Amino acid sequence: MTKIEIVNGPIGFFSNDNSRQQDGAELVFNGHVRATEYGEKITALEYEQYEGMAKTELTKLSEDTVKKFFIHDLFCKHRIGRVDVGETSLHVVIWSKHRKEGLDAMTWFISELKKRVPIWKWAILNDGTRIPSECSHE
Amino acid sequence: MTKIEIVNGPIGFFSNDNSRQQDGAELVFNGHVRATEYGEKITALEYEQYEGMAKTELTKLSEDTVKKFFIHDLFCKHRIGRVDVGETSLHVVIWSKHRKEGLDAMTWFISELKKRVPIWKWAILNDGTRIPSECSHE
Amino acid sequence: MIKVTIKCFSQVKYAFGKDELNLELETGTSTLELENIIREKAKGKLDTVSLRIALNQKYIPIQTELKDGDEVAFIPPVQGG
Amino acid sequence: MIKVTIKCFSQVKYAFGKDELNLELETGTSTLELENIIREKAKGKLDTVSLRIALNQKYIPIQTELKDGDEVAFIPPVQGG
Repeated sequence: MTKIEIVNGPIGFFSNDNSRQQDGAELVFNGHVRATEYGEKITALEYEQYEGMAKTELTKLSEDTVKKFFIHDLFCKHRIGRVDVGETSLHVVIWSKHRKEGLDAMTWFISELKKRVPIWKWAILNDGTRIPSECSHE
Repeated sequence: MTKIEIVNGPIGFFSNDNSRQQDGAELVFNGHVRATEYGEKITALEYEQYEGMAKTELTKLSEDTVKKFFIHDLFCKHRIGRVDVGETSLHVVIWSKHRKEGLDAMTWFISELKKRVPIWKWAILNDGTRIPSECSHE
Repeated sequence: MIKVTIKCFSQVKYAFGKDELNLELETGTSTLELENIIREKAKGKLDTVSLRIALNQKYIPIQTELKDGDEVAFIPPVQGG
Repeated sequence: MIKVTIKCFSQVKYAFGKDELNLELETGTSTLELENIIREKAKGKLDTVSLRIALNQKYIPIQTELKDGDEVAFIPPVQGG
């Protein structure tokens, strides 16, 4: 199963779940905004999305990931709008029987997200300037 | 930095931290007890440790991991005693600049933990029997 | 003639200072021809930016003839996460 | 003669039904000789179990002569996580 949310405002984490009988591995990734973007000091990032398409692509990607790696569930929240340094911009939870498929799925999911989901970062510099954050995939 | 705890009773998760300026990636692994152990239905596992040595080995392993993968912090809690199906037996948090080193570090850390930290599982079957859980590393 | 809407994001938005462009084009204009028009309009600001094309909110792998009412986006390298 | 304490875990504990064994051994007994003694005492119950040796709470890679007061554990495959 997949759950996808694109949220404007702080991310509420998916809640704990001790009721699962067959999922031995719960893997969580939280992406946080760092104080430097391409060598430049920033105070925040502003995430911009292609409304509609971002949600569609993220949903499709999640479903692809669940099928490709035989994991049970993938939940993902991506924040848009202003995200201050230190705060969480991306929250992904993967449930699987064993850890290996969860780790592989997480690696692939985030790497694909950074290739195909139409979301962009604007750097907000210390002087208040707002510019598209250079560059792309890591 | 590393923090290691071996706890007898439910694991309290390490708390959120939005104050970090340079850690873009927070990776969390929670190992949960599954309802089947080697094909046998169980109601719980009971984790046994070699008191003293388990803590020493886990601490050494955490420090090895931080050095080997250039991650910033590794926090780990391992539960011992009875852990019911669904509950968390292992909680690991890794903070790193980028996700890649965090994912690699998590993969290695758990795999080594399952080789060298003297902790064992006893399966508690539906009829109350308590037997050493067969087998070893995945 | 056909009318198309161009959604602008990131460096495309920065180049034009607009969220959206509305253009009238010759019937039969392709997505690739539109990309050239857009790059020209940007007066060099998009020369170093690689762009993928989304037509009606879907990536398209090859050039396609545009139709009246189409929504087009020239997608700079994405940066989610 | 020397006295050593053997800590028992998992399948070793199950085989002996005890947390700990206290043995008197000939001076000069090695860890490997002690392993053989233990395997024999287990009457076949440990024949299929691979055991690593921890001497005074540290894994040791090669056999070592035991000293009076040593704490020894024969470590079955570990299962943390």
